Amino acid sequence: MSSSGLEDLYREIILDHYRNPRNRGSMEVPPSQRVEAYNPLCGDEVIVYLLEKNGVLEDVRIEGQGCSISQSSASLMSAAVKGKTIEETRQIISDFKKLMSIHESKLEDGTDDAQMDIDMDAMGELAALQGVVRFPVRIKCAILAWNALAQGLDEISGSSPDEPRQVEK
Amino acid sequence: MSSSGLEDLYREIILDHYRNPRNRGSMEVPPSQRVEAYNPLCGDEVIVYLLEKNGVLEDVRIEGQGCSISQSSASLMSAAVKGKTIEETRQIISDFKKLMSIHESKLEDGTDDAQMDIDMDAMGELAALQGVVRFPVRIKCAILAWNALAQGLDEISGSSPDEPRQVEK
Amino acid sequence: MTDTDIATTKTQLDVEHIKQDFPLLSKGFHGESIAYLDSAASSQRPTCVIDAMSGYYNYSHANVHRGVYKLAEEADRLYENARITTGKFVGAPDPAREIVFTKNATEAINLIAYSWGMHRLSEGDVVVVTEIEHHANLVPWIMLHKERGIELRVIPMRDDYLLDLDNLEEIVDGAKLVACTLMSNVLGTIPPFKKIADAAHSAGAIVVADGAQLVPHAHVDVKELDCDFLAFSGHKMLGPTGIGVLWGKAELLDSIPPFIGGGGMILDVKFEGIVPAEIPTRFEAGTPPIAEAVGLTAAIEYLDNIGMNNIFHHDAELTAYTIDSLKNTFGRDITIMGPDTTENRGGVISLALKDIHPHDLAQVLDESNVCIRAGHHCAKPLMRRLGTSATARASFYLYNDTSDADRLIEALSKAASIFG
Amino acid sequence: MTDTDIATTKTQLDVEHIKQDFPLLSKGFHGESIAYLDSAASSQRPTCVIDAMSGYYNYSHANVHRGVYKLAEEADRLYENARITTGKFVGAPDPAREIVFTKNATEAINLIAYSWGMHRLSEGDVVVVTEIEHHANLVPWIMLHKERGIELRVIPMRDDYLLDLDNLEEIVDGAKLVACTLMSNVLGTIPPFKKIADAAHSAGAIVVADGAQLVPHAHVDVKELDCDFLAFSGHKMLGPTGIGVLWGKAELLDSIPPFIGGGGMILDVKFEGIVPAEIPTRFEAGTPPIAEAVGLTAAIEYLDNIGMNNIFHHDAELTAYTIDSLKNTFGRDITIMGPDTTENRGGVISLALKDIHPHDLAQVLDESNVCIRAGHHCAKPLMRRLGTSATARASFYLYNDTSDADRLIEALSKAASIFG
Ligand SMILES: Cc1ncc(COP(=O)(O)O)c(C=O)c1O
Ligand SMILES: Cc1ncc(COP(=O)(O)O)c(C=O)c1O
Ligand code: FES
Ligand code: FES
Repeated sequence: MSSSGLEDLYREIILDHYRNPRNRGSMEVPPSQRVEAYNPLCGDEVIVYLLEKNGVLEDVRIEGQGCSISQSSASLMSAAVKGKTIEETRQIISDFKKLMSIHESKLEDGTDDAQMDIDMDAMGELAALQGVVRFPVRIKCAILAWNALAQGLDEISGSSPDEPRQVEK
Repeated sequence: MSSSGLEDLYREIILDHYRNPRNRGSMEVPPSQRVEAYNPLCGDEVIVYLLEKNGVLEDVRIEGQGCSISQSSASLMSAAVKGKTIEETRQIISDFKKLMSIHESKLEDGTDDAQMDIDMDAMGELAALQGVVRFPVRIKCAILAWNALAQGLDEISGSSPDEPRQVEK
Repeated sequence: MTDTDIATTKTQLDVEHIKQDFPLLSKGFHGESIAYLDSAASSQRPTCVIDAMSGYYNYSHANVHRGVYKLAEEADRLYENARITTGKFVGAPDPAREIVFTKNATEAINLIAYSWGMHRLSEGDVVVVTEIEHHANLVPWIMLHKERGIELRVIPMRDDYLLDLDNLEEIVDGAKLVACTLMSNVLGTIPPFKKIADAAHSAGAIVVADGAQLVPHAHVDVKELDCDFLAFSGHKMLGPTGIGVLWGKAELLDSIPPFIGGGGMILDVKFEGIVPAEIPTRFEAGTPPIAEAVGLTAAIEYLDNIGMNNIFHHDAELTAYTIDSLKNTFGRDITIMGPDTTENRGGVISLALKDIHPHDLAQVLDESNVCIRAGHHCAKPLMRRLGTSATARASFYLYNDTSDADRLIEALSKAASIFG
Repeated sequence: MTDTDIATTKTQLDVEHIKQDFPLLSKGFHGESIAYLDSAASSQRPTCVIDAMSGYYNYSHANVHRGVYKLAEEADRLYENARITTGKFVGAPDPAREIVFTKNATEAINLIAYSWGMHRLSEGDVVVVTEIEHHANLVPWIMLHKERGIELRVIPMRDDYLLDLDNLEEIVDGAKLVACTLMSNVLGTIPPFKKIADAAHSAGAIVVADGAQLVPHAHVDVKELDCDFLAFSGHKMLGPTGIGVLWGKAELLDSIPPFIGGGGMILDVKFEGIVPAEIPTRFEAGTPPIAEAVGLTAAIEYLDNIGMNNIFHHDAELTAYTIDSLKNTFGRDITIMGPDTTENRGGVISLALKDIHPHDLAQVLDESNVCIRAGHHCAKPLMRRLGTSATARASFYLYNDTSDADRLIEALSKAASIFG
């Protein structure tokens, strides 16, 4: 990582997605799925719309407001999963959460068992969010939209949610 | 004062009054007055009986149990006020409380305005209790019986009490 | 504090010198000089406070309450002395009986809500708060609303960030209790407390002052304020964490039952019932914050030595300077959420720069080692009134000077360029 | 702790060496060497604990909860790390969620009584305590008796100072909550907690363990105890004043409403109502004891380093030695109020010498710089059972050795001669 944590956090890609969010807007419900994620710590909110057809996320839209990290993460997410299958999307969520948990796990155990096998190349632009882990309070920002996405997938699959709906402590 | 606070506290007179308490016992009520004083901090108790006739304390008796200081102070008190007029007794109470308050006043104000005019000679054996002021927690012990006495006088005079009935903090 | 007090003293603080007493400020955070602008959340503490506590722990510690041995007597004496010092600091008429040590200001206010409120208030009784309160002076009353069915009335805020007292008499009419902050931790607003207290008393209500913000920064006297209860915290006034203060009028304290039950607060315990102790012991169950009381004593002595009026004046000057610079530098890009004068406000500046999110602002400022707080500042209803979910807040204390303000502005410029 | 734990470890403490870590014990009180035998009231603390707090105050202090800047992150990290360390120390399955920091053990028990008791108990419901409890584990329940009309049942003490469990099942039958100390602060008695917990659980009650005395002196594991709540204090285990700990099972904590209301414990506040935060934050209103948590972490590390089983064994040996010496020296003149074995007891010795009043005893001992406590030890019902109003109590910790015990006996001899 570069010596300046700040430049690592506010990478050009992130600022770009913050200034020009992709897939901004809403969709009709139904056929689409609408899921909210609320960050109680700051009062910010992300709303995710998912349009699934034959196991594929045909369209994804984002509404809400918040800091540059939560908004750009939502935008990056929407770009990353649009057109992907449910299966693929779950994998991306899982990889992204792994990326974000590196620091948190260190925090709790003091151990550095964070040599997780994440294929950084496959993550594409999402990798730009890696710098967030150096700022523990902001991880919650980055994860916000992803919690909504995960919950939306569960609702689509009709399964009971296997992820907490709110930001983890 | 002597260098050993302890010898100052447990003077021979005090130990003598503790081992051989004067005026121990009870009296019929009425004609006598019965007053209890309870030290909530340790659970000890002194009971004072007063027999007044024509403004004179004709007899004084002490019951109860407690530490050497509270018991000897009660015994010394009974000897000091027996046969005295109500007026004289009030003066003795006042002088004794002054003696005991030297330390307390220092404690609260940090000032040494304790050059109080107490006629130590007139106090007789009571002066032996002077060493108690060096032991703040024990002042409450020494004062216990005196609070009962003061209350008893108030009741005899039929006046409303001008002293708190319990040990002051 | 009274206006005359402020007018009569204008001794400039020697901040250069003061900073030397605070290792973090003189030596830096991991060696890097920092501009600490978050004293409204918690202050730093001078070496003398830390030394007082270390000295206590090393050579004077024992549990208090009735220990017969000299060491315990010493601890007792230090603890009771802290009570006197603290009481005198806020002008308590009877410091030995009227000061209760709690864990923080929040517990102090909860003590009132539980001991007074739960026993004196019933369904439909009215409690008045203001729109600018900290959660500490809101949640306990809202919980009473739920538990006891009391009615909560609110003194609103005007658009100039001062309280709207036009309907004061109507609002407090029939109220049993009025709770008001002495200074907003978000806006810096200092309400005209005495006026509110007078109206409340006329209506037959008792008055609770939340002094968490003002007591550390100004001369506060409970007699001049004419409040019935006053709550504040050690950690915002150069003292340790883990200690708060409740001052209450002796008669009032004496008339209410205990809150927390345990050792030290009773005269007698039987399985059938307890006999509570006298005040203030009645409200101090368990081992109290002894070392913290010793630290608070040292903090108060340090503050007294510098002079509360000088501190208030210093904060005011620095605030005026900063607001001027902010406006000159950022013009219409900056919004300051707080009174425009320095008369009715303390050294707390909530701001918004363009539409940069407060958390992004604080993050960028931290890169320049400028420490400000971003968030709702535990004042959610006020945030709603302000139409936002968070503000960026800089706050000053006696160890800040114009160099800190300048660093704030420089770092804000950097943020403006990043998110420009 | 389990019996096997105790049996497997017998490393002798190097007390000579340990004393060096405690300035009061190595350098003396005003230069005079003291025998500190009052750790059951409050322990001394090693230099490393004091240094940890000073270091924190000097270079790492900011308020916790959501500060964005590095200093605040550091404070946050230290505070949450204290939670983990404390939780692991007592074997908490989910330390990050199950540890609540309070101001002392007393507040921890009150939290249960208010948050759980006030909402789960109604008239006629049964709470069980024991006859040997400290007021901290009595008064909160007696207050519920008054406020809610609950019925209080008492597990009695036998003449050998152990609990009488003959009618245990009858006593806990139908109970909602059973509260029991892990070790008596007067007698040293260590009740068979697991047995009581089993009976309580069978009866459908939850179980509260008062660990104030045992947690500092033995390996305590909430899973082995099978308790639902555990309370203890920092200041009795080499930690600072101003901090206590409540451990509670996550599901249980999660099912009860907040106790103290204010900042930090809510998700949202409207005048009409609040939305409480997740656990453990829900129970930590206001600025928490941050420096105290840092100090407690250092204390736990120090204790862990020495080994809790070694400490327990050390206390037991010293207690056996002292009781032997007392009996040899004073014969029938001495009465020891506590179990005769070392199996079911810790290092607390309540005694009576002839008919010398405990306060006189303590006073004379102080002259020889032997610090013991005299009084009811916040256990009035137990005093009644013992037929006295006070005892003289000596208590040991890892920094005491036979030289302290010898000084105790010598000073007692002096007292015997003065009052002989
Ligand atoms: C058995 C027991 N429980 C509870 C307490 C209360 O601890 P604290 O005063 O730290 O709240 C004590 C302390 O004396 C104790 O000995
Ligand atoms: C106005 C006000 N009241 C009360 C509090 C609560 O203080 P504490 O967290 O020390 O209990 C604060 C602290 O943020 C405050 O600013
Ligand atoms: S600060 Fe609210 S989501 Fe980032
Ligand atoms: S100790 Fe009870 S009266 Fe002296």
